[in-house]
Amino acid sequence: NKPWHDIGRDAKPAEIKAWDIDVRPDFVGLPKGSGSVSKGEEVWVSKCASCHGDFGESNEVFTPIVGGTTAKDIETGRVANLRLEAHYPQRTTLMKVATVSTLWDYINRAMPWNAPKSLSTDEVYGVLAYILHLGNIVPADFVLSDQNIADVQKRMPNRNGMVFYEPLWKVNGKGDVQNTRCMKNCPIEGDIKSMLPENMRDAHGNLIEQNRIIGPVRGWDTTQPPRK
Amino acid sequence: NKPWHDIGRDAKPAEIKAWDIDVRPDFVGLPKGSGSVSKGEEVWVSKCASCHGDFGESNEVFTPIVGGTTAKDIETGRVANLRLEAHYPQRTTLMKVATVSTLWDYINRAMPWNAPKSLSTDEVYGVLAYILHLGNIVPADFVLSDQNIADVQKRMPNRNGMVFYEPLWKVNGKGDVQNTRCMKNCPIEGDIKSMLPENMRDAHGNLIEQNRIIGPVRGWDTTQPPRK
Amino acid sequence: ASAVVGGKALAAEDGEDAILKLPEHTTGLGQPVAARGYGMPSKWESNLQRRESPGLTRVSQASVSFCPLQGLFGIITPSGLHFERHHQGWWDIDPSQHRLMVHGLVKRPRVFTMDDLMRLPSVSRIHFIECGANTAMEWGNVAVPTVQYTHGMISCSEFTGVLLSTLLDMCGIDRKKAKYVLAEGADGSSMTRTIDLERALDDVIVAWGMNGEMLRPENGYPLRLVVPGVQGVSWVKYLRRIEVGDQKWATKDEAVHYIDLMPDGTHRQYTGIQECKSVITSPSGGQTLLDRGYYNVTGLAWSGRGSIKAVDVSFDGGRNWRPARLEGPILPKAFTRFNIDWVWDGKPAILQSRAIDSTGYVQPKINQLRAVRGTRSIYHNNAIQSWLVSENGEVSNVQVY
Amino acid sequence: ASAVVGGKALAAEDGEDAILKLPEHTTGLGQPVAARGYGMPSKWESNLQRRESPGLTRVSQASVSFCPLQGLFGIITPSGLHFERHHQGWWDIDPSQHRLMVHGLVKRPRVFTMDDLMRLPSVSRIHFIECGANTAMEWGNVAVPTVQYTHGMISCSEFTGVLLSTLLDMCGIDRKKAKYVLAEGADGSSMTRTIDLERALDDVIVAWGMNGEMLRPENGYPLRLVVPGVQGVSWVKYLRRIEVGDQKWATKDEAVHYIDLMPDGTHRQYTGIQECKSVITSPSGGQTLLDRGYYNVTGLAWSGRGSIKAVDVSFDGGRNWRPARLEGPILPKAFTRFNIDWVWDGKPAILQSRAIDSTGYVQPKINQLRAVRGTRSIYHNNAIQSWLVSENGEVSNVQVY
Ligand code: HEC
Ligand code: HEC
Ligand SMILES: [Ca+2]
Ligand SMILES: [Ca+2]
Ligand SMILES: [Ca+2]
Ligand SMILES: [Ca+2]
Ligand SMILES: [Ca+2]
Ligand SMILES: [Ca+2]
Ligand SMILES: [Co+2]
Ligand SMILES: [Co+2]
Repeated sequence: NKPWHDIGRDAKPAEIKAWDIDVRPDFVGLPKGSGSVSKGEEVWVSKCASCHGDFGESNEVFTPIVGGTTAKDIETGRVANLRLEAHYPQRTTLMKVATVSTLWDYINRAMPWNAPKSLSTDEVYGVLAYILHLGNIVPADFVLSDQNIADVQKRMPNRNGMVFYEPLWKVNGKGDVQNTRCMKNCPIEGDIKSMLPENMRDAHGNLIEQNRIIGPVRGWDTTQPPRK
Repeated sequence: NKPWHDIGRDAKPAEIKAWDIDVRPDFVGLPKGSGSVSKGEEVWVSKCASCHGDFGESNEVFTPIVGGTTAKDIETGRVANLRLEAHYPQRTTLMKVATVSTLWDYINRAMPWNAPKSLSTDEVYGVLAYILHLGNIVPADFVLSDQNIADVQKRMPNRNGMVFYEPLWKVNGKGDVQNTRCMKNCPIEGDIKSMLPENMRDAHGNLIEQNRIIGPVRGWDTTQPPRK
Repeated sequence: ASAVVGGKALAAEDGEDAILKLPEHTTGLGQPVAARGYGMPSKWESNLQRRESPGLTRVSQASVSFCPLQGLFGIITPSGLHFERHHQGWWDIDPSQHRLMVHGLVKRPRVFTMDDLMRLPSVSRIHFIECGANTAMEWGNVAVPTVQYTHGMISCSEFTGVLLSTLLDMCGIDRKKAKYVLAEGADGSSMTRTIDLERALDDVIVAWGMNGEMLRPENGYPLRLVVPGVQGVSWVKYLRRIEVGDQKWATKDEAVHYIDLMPDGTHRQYTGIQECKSVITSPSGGQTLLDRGYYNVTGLAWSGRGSIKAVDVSFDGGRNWRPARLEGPILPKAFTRFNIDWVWDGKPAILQSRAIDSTGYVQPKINQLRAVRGTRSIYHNNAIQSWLVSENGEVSNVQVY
Repeated sequence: ASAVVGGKALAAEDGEDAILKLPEHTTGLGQPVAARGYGMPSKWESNLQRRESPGLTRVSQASVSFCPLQGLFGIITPSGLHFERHHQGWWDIDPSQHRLMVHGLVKRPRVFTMDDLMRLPSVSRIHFIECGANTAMEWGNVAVPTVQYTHGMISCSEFTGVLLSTLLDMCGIDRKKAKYVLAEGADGSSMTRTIDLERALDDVIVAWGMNGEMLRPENGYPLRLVVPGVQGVSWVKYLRRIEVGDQKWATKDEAVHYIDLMPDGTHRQYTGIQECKSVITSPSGGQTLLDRGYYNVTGLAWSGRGSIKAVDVSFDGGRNWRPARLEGPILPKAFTRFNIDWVWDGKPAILQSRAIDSTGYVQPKINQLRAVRGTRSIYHNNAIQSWLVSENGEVSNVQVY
């Protein structure tokens, strides 16, 4: 043992219990409990809807939680609206999330945003059941519980939508895109493909006030049109 | 020429003149002018004495300017009171300074402390004459000028007191003191030669308030006696 | 095509007033020492602030403030300007009440106070932290005007703390079963992120120090994880818990965000590495050159996979390149400052920088990235940045490849 | 001999309230990003301030504030805690009106604005700055309680600016006659210092940047000289003028101060180099160990003549020594952070550190210094520092050799 081996103290079971709140995709960590869609709707209306909208559709404080998934997606486990061709304007939580445990865990640890960790276990089950119901993943009379959540997982619309891409997870991986170190007469298309729209010139405030008053350059005075 | 060669602009003669105020030991930079001890006394009394004392003896805002030099020193050019054996309690400016130019230059650039560069050239000559007179380097009727300052230099009490020690001036010099890298059973005297006097424990404020409230240590609570 | 008047002091015949008339600070007495026991920048520097990008987020406690790279020097980011990213707001936590728990697949689950942690053997290392979403707004078209908004979700500091491996060793991890650790924060979001054990046992630091002092509250005071080379969201702030486990956790921020949408509609999950990247910080978008002539073009390069080997700069939109001077120290998973000489002749020019890291990886062009990953990936945009210098001296954000 | 109670969390049977009762920051919503466009340290860190040493000087505008080394980490000094030394107070100068003049033995005397200077090719380098009078109070007997006051006239930062050699080249120095330069500040004291030309053409920087942002007002905003390895007084703040000449200037601060009084009554003049030195910063004087057992003993080493090669630490007052771990980066004329393991058995112990630099120079003991230089030298005390750990856990400043 190193000379510092005994610094710190043993954690007590009750302490581990108090903090070990995470729930994994295999449901390790999920506490026993249950909550119905209707119980969840009550929680939602009183504690969630003000920020996320009555149907989880609000874009007011965050991207919508619900929307963009179909019965077909629930069948395939792939959200079709995520495909480029779909031109679907948004990516809601239910479109993206592959693992129902993620929602349970996150609501339990962080929501409501201004009172995180204030929900009871059964309230978390319930409000998650309500969200799943808004996405037509469970029926209106559903009671979500630790017993049936693994079945619900099998209906998550994007459950097959995730790819583990190791080269960007490992420090010593090799990325999928790189350049070559050409130094002279390199092949380029060369023309300007995109530039800041004229009406965005002032969208970030007056840039002269975001640059130093001395030095080799000044910020643009965006209250004025570009210099001639 | 480097591509940045023309950045900046030429300095104009009047600009160089405005800023090039330094006076060297060989009196390069010294402007023409003069001032008597009595004129200097007037300046001193109105603009200097409040900080440095009527006779440059004050310890109130800074170490005394005058004191500790003798007629003998003026002869030898070495201030005897600087010797260890003298046990002289202070080191005044006149005891240390070897070059009269230093005083002219400094008074001209920095004094009075709260109104630097406000003296006229003749006032600088005068007030310096007064200081030199306080040190018995020049007589009471002396008029210091650019013409006679080189003679005064020959009477500076510590004019021969400086040694140029190159090894501490050059980065690649070799110092006069160093240790050996003994690792085991090194020769030491070992006993504690000096420690903080008990009555100084609180002299720098309460040290518990000068150390972080977490970490491996705390500061001493110097409102309390040492712990048992 | 004349540029902004300025820069050069215009001297009247005798000379400039700035020289001939001595200013108050040359003829007066200034302020005392310790007038400010903890100092602040000059009042003349107040333009450089961290700022939000209007419209990017809808609530400022789940948002980002960007670091003003356009005005910074060297490789150390002033802690007062460190970019911020919070998911449920920041706190100034009482450090004497803060605890770190390490548990899960370990022999001895343990609790540490800050006093305990700060007694342990520590390391001090300079590393960059970059949000995985840095430069996100540019996956599609040009969206924001300045380098503060294109690249400002990054900072670089000297971190001090105990290696996570030291703590895991003390707790005795179950080497047979353990494969991942979960890091969890103590703020409202209780941010949780999976880190693979190989990484956790390598150079991950449980840090309290940042640039010589304690972490700032906005950056996780009193304790945060430092995961060199990996996106900022894994650098869990207000760190309260490390659990050792045998499966990835798929937490909200690794199952709903920080996942990369590919053209086929799949998402890449667990893509944490910040690949080699660089950007010219001056001159850069939203700035105006004062004049024609010489400029020291300067910028930053970094790689999550190692150290910077070279940075090339082009002034003609990528046709021709010259290697830049690299300032030291050149450290793994840290900023490297580069500089290169340039004489602006008053004609339009397109400036780009391209970094190469110690693995030989060459920073890609945006079209190369898009060819594989499409335009909707959000995260991990490490494309070459282009700045157009127009005849009027204005520098604008453009895409050229 | 029991030490301070503290450090370890004392858990009640079920566990600690700090864990079982979730704090407000875990159950609430925190503050928004950019709540502070320029951030500050945690309110819990307010004990770490720069401070004057009572009685050392009589007026605070010609004084020094000391850096709280006892609480710092790594090698970067937070700019807000950088030590201060002013001779006529500090100013916050309008940088657009600031000028630098280079003249004297040059072909082309020139004037530069900040705009001009900041266009020039720049370097960024990490260097320590130490006042020549650092540790002055300890030439005789122990006089002050903590490392803040014994060693706090030192800081280390990343500086950015143009090499002085670049400016001198632009002005065309008269290579035959030129031997020295004079650097002059724009404050009331118009601080002037002679620098030999060899040094001026080597690694001296005309700097505007410090730790990524502009210099702080207390440290010379907008321009100061950086003279690596040389005492701080030569790092002229508010730099307004460089004159090239052929003689030393013997200015007030090189003829009346910053001269070393030898036992024979002579003064050594022009002794600018800060020789190799080190100090243990934690545990250090005025601190109390919380408990027996393991400590990570940590400190700083530096040399004005090169880089740090090794630091040895003794726990028995210099009888036996062990080499410490050095943290990177190890850079010339910069801080090097060292750490070493120590288990305190509750008995009295005397801690010392001893640095060795790349020239092979070994940091001396105070009696070795005194044997040559006496006790009245004031400046350039680079002696080994001793800290006594008493049975009660208190650490005190002592002299042992
Ligand atoms: C005061 C506003 C507010 C309230 C009330 C609130 N939320 Fe949220 N919610 C947010 C914000 C803001 C986020 C995004 C947080 C972030 O950036 O990490 C969020 C995120 C979420 C997410 C994750 C969405 C995603 O795609 O990342 C879920 C699920 C969620 N909330 C559910 C709930 C539930 C259930 C409740 C009530 C029990 C609730 N919220 C109450 C503001 C709120
Ligand atoms: C308001 C106070 C004040 C006034 C008025 C003042 N001085 Fe000073 N003087 C000081 C201080 C403080 C210092 C030390 C400055 C430093 O630390 O660099 C000093 C330093 C000096 C020194 C250098 C002493 C040394 O050993 O370094 C000389 C010479 C001097 N003053 C002369 C004068 C003269 C001549 C005048 C008037 C024309 C004058 N002073 C007016 C406060 C004052
Ligand atoms: Ca768990
Ligand atoms: Ca001159
Ligand atoms: Ca906002
Ligand atoms: Ca011009
Ligand atoms: Ca004072
Ligand atoms: Ca104990
Ligand atoms: Co993020
Ligand atoms: Co000094």
